[in-house]
Amino acid sequence: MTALTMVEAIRDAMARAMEEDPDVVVLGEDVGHDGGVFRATEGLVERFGEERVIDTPLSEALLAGLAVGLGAQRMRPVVEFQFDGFLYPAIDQLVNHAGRLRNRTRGRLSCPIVIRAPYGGGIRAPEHHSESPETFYAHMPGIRTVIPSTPRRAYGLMLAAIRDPDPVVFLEPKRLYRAVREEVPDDGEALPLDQCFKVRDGTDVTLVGWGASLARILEAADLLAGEGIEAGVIDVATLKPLDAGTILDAVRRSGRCVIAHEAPRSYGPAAEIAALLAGEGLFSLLAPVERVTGFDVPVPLPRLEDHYLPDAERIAAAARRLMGYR
Amino acid sequence: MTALTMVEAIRDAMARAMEEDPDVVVLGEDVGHDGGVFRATEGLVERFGEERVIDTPLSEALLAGLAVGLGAQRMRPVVEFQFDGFLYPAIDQLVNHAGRLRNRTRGRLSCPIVIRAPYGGGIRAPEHHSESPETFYAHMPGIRTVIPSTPRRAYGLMLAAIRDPDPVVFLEPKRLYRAVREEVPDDGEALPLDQCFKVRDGTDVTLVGWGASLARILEAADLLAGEGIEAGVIDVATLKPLDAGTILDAVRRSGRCVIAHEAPRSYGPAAEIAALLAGEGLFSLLAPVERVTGFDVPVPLPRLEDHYLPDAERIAAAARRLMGYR
Amino acid sequence: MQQVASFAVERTAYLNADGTCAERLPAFAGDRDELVRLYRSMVLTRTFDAKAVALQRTGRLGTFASSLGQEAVTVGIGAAMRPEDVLVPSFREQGAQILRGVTLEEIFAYWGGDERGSDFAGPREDFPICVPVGTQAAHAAGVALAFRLRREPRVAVCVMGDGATSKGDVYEAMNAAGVWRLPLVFVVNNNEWAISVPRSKQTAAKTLAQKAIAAGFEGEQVDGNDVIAVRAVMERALAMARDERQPRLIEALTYRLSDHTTADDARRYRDDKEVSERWKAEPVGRLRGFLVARDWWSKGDEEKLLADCAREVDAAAEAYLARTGQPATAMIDHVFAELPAAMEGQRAAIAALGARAGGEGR
Amino acid sequence: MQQVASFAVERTAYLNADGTCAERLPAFAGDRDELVRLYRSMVLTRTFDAKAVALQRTGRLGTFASSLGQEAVTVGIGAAMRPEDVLVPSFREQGAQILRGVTLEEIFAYWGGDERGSDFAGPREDFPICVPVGTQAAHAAGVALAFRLRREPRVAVCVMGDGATSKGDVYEAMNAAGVWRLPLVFVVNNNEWAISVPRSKQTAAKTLAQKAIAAGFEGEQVDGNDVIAVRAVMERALAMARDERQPRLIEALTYRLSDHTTADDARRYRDDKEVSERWKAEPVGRLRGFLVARDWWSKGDEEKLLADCAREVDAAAEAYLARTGQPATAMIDHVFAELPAAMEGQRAAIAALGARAGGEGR
Ligand SMILES: Cc1ncc(C[n+]2csc(CCOP(=O)(O)OP(=O)(O)O)c2C)c(N)n1
Ligand SMILES: Cc1ncc(C[n+]2csc(CCOP(=O)(O)OP(=O)(O)O)c2C)c(N)n1
Ligand SMILES: [Mg+2]
Ligand SMILES: [Mg+2]
Repeated sequence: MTALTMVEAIRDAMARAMEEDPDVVVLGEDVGHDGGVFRATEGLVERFGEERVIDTPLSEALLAGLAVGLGAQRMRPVVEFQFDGFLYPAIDQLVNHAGRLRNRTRGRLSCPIVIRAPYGGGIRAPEHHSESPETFYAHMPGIRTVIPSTPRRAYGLMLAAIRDPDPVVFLEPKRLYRAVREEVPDDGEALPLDQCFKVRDGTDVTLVGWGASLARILEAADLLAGEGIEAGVIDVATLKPLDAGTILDAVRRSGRCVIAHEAPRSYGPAAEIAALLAGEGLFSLLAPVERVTGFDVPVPLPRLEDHYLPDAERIAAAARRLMGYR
Repeated sequence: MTALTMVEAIRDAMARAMEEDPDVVVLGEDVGHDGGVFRATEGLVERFGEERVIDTPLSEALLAGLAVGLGAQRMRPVVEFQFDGFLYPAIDQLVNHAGRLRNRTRGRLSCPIVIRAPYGGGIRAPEHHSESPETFYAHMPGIRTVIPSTPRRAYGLMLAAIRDPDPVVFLEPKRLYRAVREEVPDDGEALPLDQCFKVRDGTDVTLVGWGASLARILEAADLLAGEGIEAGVIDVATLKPLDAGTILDAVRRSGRCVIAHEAPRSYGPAAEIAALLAGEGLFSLLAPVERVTGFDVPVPLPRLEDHYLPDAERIAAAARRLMGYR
Repeated sequence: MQQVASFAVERTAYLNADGTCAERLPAFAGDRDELVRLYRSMVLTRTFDAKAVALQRTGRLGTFASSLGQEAVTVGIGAAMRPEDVLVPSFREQGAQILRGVTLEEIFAYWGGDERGSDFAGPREDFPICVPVGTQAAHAAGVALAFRLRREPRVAVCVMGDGATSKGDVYEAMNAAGVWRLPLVFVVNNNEWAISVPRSKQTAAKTLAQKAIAAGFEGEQVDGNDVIAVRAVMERALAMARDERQPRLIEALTYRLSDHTTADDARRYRDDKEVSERWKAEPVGRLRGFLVARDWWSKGDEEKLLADCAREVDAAAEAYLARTGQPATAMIDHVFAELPAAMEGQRAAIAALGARAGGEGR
Repeated sequence: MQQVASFAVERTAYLNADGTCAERLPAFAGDRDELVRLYRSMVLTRTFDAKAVALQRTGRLGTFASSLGQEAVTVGIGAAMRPEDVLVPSFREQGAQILRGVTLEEIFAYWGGDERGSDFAGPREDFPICVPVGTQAAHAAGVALAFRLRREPRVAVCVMGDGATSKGDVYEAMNAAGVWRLPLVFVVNNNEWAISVPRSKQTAAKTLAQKAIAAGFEGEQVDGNDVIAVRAVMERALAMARDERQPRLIEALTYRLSDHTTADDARRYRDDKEVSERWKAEPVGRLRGFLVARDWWSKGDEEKLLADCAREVDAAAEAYLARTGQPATAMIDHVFAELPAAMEGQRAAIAALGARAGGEGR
């Protein structure tokens, strides 16, 4: 067994699901012989043929709508969108159909589909290639939103997403696609779709994040450890439905919480977690909840991108501020 | 001067803006001789002609993209979308273009447009006609999100939205279109686009909302007053940019806050306000922040709709719970 | 300059407005029983529509979209499809739905604001009514793609209005159908109006059938007030889709004699004269004329049929009105296959709201 | 059955691949200066593209989309447009942009990740590069609608790739252009590939020009490697749009000789042989052949031109590389006309981040 990158782990999970279940098909722009622009589907067309790995016309609204039709026929399409910034035309189908087909037919038809897209910044990509739109999907009823942060979690969560009987939006932090390698046994073991991962223990402050921010958070935790501050770290890989319990438990012990993400701040995903703490978690809080996020501006082009993306220093600084409260 | 309904007040504001500025044009499906399905544009085509009140083909993505092109040419399109549930195809253009044209050209081109749509539930409408999608717009950089709750505020905010040099999403609570009448002088006075309205004084608990929920909140405040609980009420008519100061000030005095909206709960708009309180407002809180919201389900068809929409009783109950904390 | 491609659009029609024939009829038109089936379905649909409008007017149904004047389109579709085909309708195809086994009570329930109306006991794989205009086209493409991948001899039929042809998602679905040669028939119910927007303001295309040219397959027109013609072109299109994987677009030329929906008042934007003129070409009287001319239909047959239809529709309406409500928790119990743990609190809150309101919903 | 409509698509070409002529040439082709202008622009564009690729390969530019082999399309467009017209490009039209006065330095800056590259000093109303495929079509319709409402004799030109023709928003914009008779010319740069997806997997339509039929106006093909032909059909289309309010779709047949972008490796999905075959028809050599055959171009002219272009491009590259960065706060200062009070805190935070990083951004 060799260590895999995240993109390889995702590919392994898709391949395994395709082996297991003939109803699993992969669709998207350039997913065939090109193997996808990030090579997530590399080798799949050679292995499973053009009828199961389907290059589509350049039509994102279609991609989502096709998936609804395929899903209603009990197929399990795994649909690749090329970049985060090109997922928006799919929103109409996702919110108006995918997320409610089961409900509106009282279970007669359903939508066992996976919507995959690379997402987030940090790779000096062109305009519209560095978006963090997770809030849009996490706010939609009837849809799960999943964001892995390591190769292993990507493998297990992708398998779970494909096997899940309902629609899953699966956002893949492109900055992590090849950033690290990890042993990923291709054992067919799925991970639960509604549990946060406790990544690091520490009861001075709880750092919460997902996707590419998680690596920044872990760096921050190291910085803080050097200063004698023990930070616990939670990976909210399954944003929706949100595993509130794990977060509340941790903050009950630490009394302090920093949430980090790349998405714009206002009405962004950290707000939900902060709201949870302002509600059920209120009396555990020793200090204000800090959100370390992107700003309420379009993600800048590469030259200014580093000033936009939350980094370890910003996260650590927020944690230090919280340590001032007891 | 006769008292106007909200839909009449919006019409007056549009007519006035069209009088004032020849660059203001109205576009949308059925906005011409039909006067719009809610009659918001009634009489405008007769008054301003078919070149300024333009019936469009049935193409919502087009509507938003057209507005971007018109805006770049310094026109001021006011675009009607027929219902909340049909705005989703416009998201791509709003987030990828309208909200960033000024920024990406460093001010060379801009987007002085208004996107109008009736929104929300409570009128026993067909499927997809009762959505509360404000979070989507409030989360987009570069876009203002405005929701009036009275005829007068609708008039002043609509005028401000049209005159504003940047894009505004203007959601009109359809349940309030004809619910009440109010004196609305057609005086051309705009209201500020970044200030909450303090609607009722009261320092036991602060009730926060917008749109149709505001009427429910005021009912709740009456119920509470009958029980000796003095509730202050804030109308967050301008969701984005959010006037945090007014909300924080009020909660600083009351120590208790209930936020009500029809949108689904998770990652919904109340979360932003709760997050604000969990951050800057933390030490004023005597009690957990309560969110009284729609559920994480598609808005039910009319038969179950009443169980979905927050009502005065739910809001009052939340406030009462908070009064248990001191 | 060199010509590199050329295209044509043809139109099929058999019956004149007075019930006489313009062309040689297709074989099935020699079968009285089949024509009577079509006639009966159109009359039942019209009876149903009238009842639904009446229920709405008296506050016992929600907003409703009548298919008055367009029964030949929807019945022609339903009559030509096989049970194993899949109908992907918009919101005005009750005629086709009824022929395929959706019950009148279910259709009432849907428009009455009850999700159970889309849980058809009959055609289990048909799509429910689609309100966001044109969004169903991609679903039909997905269904047809599934048929193709599984090598099933089934066809998806996607119905939409003239207004829907302006939607980009419809075009995207057509383009996919063309390039993948999907077993998919698109039917455009061109009733000349999209609420208040006339066909002429919707597109400059001379025909709506030619929209298919952009997608690389053929489009044709049919007289949509001639149920024999609709059934005939549908049958041909279904066979070509099924056997030769040729998608097709059929533009049925008809007219919306009613308001857009019960929430609309068409007198605001169109002339009553236009409407009364178009009554002359309506499809039910036309087929009756044909049947009567062949001596296949009598006054007695007509009276009996009207009475039967009224009885059937009234019975369905009563069953609909007598339905018990769903519990409040029904709104959350079908969102996911299994309720996620994170939603249990919300479910309890909904149950409490239901209890507060005294048990089940309306 | 009765034929109710028919359509045809024609193709225009003048120059053969060897520079000889197939047809009588348009008038402007008798003007050496104009042809040399076109030639020069194509060579400059190609030189620019090569430099941009080189800068990217050495880490001094971001991802870049070369127009290698497609210079005749983009130069033909730029040459035919008037200054007051508005170009609404996709991301491969540097040739047209350069002719319209966007500076090479600005184009470098854009691809170098600096928003100031879209703040053209030159054509102030032209749209910036558009990355989300096809989304620019509706902008062009909006611009053309503004021209129409203000009765300005200006035309919007919207350029897109073959892949973009599959997008629904493109169709919606075309449909609007048709029904409102907008002064709008759509140009499809059919370079046969959309990243790895060949034209044949994009649509079953025999031509992309016929996409216009769905929208009710005319489409035509042109040899996109023949700059004389492109300029000629563009000129005609612009005149018809300007004077007769007739929108038009021009499909320019060319080939993407480069990778899709610098982030792509086309050998993964297409045969090198196909590419070398298509080099034979590339546009620059073709026009040179024509000029040389007329004795309008010498070896000395060529050497001088190449040197001039290299010098111009190098100078622009150096100016680009020497540019000072923007302050971090530039990311927030242009979002709204005036910074909303609610964003002042964020601006301060960004300023602090900028200071932390030692002043201005890269
Ligand atoms: C995407 C979308 N936009 C707007 C509406 C509102 N609306 C409902 S029906 C209709 C007109 C539809 O016209 P057409 O497609 O011709 O169908 P018809 O109603 O005539 O059968 C409109 C605009 C909608 N349901 N969906
Ligand atoms: C809406 C959207 N989807 C996907 C992409 C990613 N992408 C960039 S270019 C491209 C192919 C475009 O092909 P074509 O329209 O033929 O233009 P070309 O690149 O050949 O000039 C794709 C899929 C995008 N930019 N926008
Ligand atoms: Mg219609
Ligand atoms: Mg191409």
